[in-house]
Amino acid sequence: MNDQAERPVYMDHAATTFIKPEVIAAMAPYFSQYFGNPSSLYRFAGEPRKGVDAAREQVAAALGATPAEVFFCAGGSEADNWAIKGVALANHKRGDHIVTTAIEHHAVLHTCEWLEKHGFSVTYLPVDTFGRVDPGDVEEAITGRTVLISVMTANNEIGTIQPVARIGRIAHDHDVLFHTDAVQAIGAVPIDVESMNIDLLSLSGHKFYGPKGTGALYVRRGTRLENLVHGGGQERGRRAGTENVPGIVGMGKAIELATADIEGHNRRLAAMRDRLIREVLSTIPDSRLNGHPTERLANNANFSFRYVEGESILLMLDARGICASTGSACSSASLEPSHVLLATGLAHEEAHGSLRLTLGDANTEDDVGYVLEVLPEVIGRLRQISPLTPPAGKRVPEAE
Amino acid sequence: MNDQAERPVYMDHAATTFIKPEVIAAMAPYFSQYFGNPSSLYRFAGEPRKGVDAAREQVAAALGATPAEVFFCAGGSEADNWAIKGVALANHKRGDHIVTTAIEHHAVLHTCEWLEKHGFSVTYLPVDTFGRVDPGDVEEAITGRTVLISVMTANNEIGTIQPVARIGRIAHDHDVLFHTDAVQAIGAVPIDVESMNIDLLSLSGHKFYGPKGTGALYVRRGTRLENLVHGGGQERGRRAGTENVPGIVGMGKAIELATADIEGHNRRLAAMRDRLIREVLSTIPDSRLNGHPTERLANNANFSFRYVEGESILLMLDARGICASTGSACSSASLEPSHVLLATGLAHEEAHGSLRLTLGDANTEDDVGYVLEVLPEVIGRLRQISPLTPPAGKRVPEAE
Amino acid sequence: MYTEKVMEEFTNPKNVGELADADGFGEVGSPSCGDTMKLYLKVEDDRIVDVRFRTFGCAAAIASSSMATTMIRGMTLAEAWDLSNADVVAALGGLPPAKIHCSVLAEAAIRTAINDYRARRGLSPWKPCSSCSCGGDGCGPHCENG
Amino acid sequence: MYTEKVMEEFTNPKNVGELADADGFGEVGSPSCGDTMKLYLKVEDDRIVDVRFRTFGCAAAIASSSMATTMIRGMTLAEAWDLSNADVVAALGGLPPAKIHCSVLAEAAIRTAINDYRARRGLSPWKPCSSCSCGGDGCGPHCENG
Ligand SMILES: Cc1ncc(COP(=O)(O)O)c(C=O)c1O
Ligand SMILES: Cc1ncc(COP(=O)(O)O)c(C=O)c1O
Repeated sequence: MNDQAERPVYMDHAATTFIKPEVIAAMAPYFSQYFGNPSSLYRFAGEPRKGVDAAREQVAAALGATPAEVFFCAGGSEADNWAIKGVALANHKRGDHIVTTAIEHHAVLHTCEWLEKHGFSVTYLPVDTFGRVDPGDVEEAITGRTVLISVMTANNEIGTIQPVARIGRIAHDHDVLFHTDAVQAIGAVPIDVESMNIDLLSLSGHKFYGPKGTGALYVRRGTRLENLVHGGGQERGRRAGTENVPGIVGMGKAIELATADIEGHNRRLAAMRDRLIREVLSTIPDSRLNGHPTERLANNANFSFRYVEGESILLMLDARGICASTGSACSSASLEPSHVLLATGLAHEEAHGSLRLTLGDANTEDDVGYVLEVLPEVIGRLRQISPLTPPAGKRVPEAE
Repeated sequence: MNDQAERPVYMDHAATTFIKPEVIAAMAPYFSQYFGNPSSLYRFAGEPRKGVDAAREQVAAALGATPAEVFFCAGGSEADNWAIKGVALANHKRGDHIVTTAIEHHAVLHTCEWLEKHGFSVTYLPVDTFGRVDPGDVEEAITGRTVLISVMTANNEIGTIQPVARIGRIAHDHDVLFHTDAVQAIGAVPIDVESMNIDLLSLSGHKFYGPKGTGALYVRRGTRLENLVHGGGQERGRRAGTENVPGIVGMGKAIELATADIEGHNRRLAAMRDRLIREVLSTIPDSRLNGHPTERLANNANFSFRYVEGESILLMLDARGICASTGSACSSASLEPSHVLLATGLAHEEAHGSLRLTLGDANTEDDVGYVLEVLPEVIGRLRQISPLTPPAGKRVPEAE
Repeated sequence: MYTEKVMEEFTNPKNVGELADADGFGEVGSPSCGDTMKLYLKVEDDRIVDVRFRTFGCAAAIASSSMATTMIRGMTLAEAWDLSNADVVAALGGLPPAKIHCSVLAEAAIRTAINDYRARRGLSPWKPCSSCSCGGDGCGPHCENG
Repeated sequence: MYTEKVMEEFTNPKNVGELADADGFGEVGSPSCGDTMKLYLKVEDDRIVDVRFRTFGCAAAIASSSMATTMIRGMTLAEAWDLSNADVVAALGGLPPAKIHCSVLAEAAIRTAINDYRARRGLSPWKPCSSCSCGGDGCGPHCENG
């Protein structure tokens, strides 16, 4: 192992982020000093209640929404489940058809599959080689029975940004509700639910330097939506459970910070991302970039390396003190290659050899330099071991 | 207002508790140092994963369960929803009937009502004047179509402890699954899922000096249960969503502390509770104790005061620096009197005048003394204002 | 949840009590519904010279009772009739939406007491706008349809 | 997730490569399924005197390949045939349940290479117990049914 192992070069910000110190500071008083239950009537509940209210305004401001349209929950998965099941069940008299894409997060896909078991039909739209959905396909998929279109704002694996505003327009032209999973997009893609015609939007705090176990669902005023978690009257009767006050406060602070200067943030990360992409493609033969060349998250670089397998790459990098991912974090224990890469047309063996590097606020050019030094060695080493690597003549030069 | 207002006498531990310093200390490193996603493959994910594993063992140990039977989620409400919907939907081919009680928390009742809208039938068993369910009633309610019995371990409003072990025995004799909402019982009622024949058990971290937004569902090995939140493979594929690592670690620590000496803890709180009950009943005329005289949570005192209304009592106490509750916290904004008090046979006007004082680890005999000084004054004052107070001859003497 | 003004009126309510020699009396609500108010008026020259109340209810009900009775003291009966719950709410600096209904209690008690006063004098009762066809432009004392 | 031993074998695998003059060769798996292994044996007097492999696969597959090849070096073919994936897993200090199947790759490659060796000598192939009726008590080299 190496020196870096203790304090690794962390390039897996799509899996989760560290919490910004300002966020921890914002949360701190709500753990002990202001521990009251915001639903209680006494003045001691005032501070927690104010904390939750302020966070709701911060989230609303980040989305161009009103605070009354923001509902807190426990994460992106819950928000996705709630949005999709909630709309489907509340509108099942009007229709039973949902349009989504083949590259959604499992929180969307498995929810849709669950609805299929309960009498709904779902269209999973294909994507092009860059992972983009064709808005024309969305429009064609709509039937008289369609109640919901769910297309993610940006993909968690390959970083491709979808034409969400155009899809929103189409949804509204056809009077169909539009949900977008913006879990990876917050702080990276400017969101305005009004101009983008978004009816429901999921987000998750730990993806933008906020706390884990926090999330929110934006629900446009007047949207018919069933509850997912029934019980007490919290969140104006729509999501039961004592509010996670410190978490909510932290998420509010985090989204405020994350959306304060999206452009500057993107500029900084994109410079590092582009260097990574440029140098990896030029120094490592038989490598390709997955996702869209320009319409991609500023922090995302996703490669396929022929002849080698993703988990091996990842663990060799880990041995050298680099944290990265292959496929999405939550499915990395599975043996299936990524459904996202397959949907972009990659063969199984290419999909198996994918590596995702996602940059974050603490990464530096030095980190990028270190990865660019280590990665060719790792790929070279694994290709030496692999039986698929073409024979010596056509062989990749050994990394020095 | 008064001196106490700044640092109130907090007697609303059934609504939520402060977090113990040891719990905050246990959580702290997982916010920044060990922020990794436990599902990631690299070594940096090892500490968060170990933290989650250790917490799972702590929760399992507290329940007499195995770690493989413990599933983390975001709170008591989610756990209740998951248990009840999950069992109902997974077993609907075998049956469509659920047995529960009229005094469950709304997280159970509203979930049952939702299932009624989706084709299930539910029996809401009555309780006696002390809020106890008759196990004989449970047995009689079981039909060939019954898939689940859900009876809470202890009630959140009146503190009545249910004969859960006997109900578990009956459930198992009839081959029906048994769920218990133990949200209020952890740390107060010794739990052993084996000897009590519990198949599913809900708990919530912030009720036993742990963090808000954390919860767990115990699920006996082999129990058929549908997911509530679909998506990634977390919690062995049963509850999607990136784990709230600091929260889970905190809850683990909290349950370990809360169950280390249940007897000693109960002895201490019961002494204060009994003084409260004794002196309130003897100094305030037309007052009564709600709930069971002995089979009640050691920290719970719930009174009805005739001629006055609960919210007024609460806010007058608040003005004197005492935090208390009327009905359950989450329904305190509603105008309905508590469904629990009505189920014990109280008339509407008695149910309206209820006050719940729930003691906690930081309360002292001084706190009790202060409440015993203030409460008679408050009730006296409100009775002066009330048109229902009997005329002077029969009138309550003015509190000095 | 409540404004400071509400809490002030609630913790130190004015005009609590009864008037043995009331000229008008109104009782509204029922304890099983949550709110009850008894209102006693002393009237001289069509003007309210004294007023007392007793209320069973939440803080909003008690504060509204205190505020409304303070406001109508010194008013003519016609002015008092016109006092709406919105005026009381405004004077309290607002009430939570779920508690607006509590302020209606005071409005209703005042009108009931005024009509009790009128009945004792043999006058026909004033009606709230909603019960006639004036269209809400003015009713009760000012209403052509009254 | 992986034991230290697995990570050691994975990051420094032994016996990587090819043998130009191999006496036995086995290739198992397919890249589209995730794991592929090529195994080269040099045999003298029924004993494995040299062995090399190439593996495409996850860390568990590479570590198992390294461990298994190290274990069979010096064994007789009959001993090598008897090496089970469980032996390899044990030598690695365990594998996560989802990764056990990776260790089967090495077992299969070794048996394929042994039978390739036998075929080149005109010997009939040994069969795994599961494909004969010996009931698992011993098969391949020791099997009456072989
Ligand atoms: C008995 C009972 N069940 C369930 C809950 C819900 O727990 P939470 O608010 O943590 O979701 C509560 C808390 O209010 C409770 O007291
Ligand atoms: C696009 C997308 N949607 C949903 C989720 C689920 O979020 P969480 O794990 O916070 O529940 C994730 C995170 O893995 C994601 O990347």
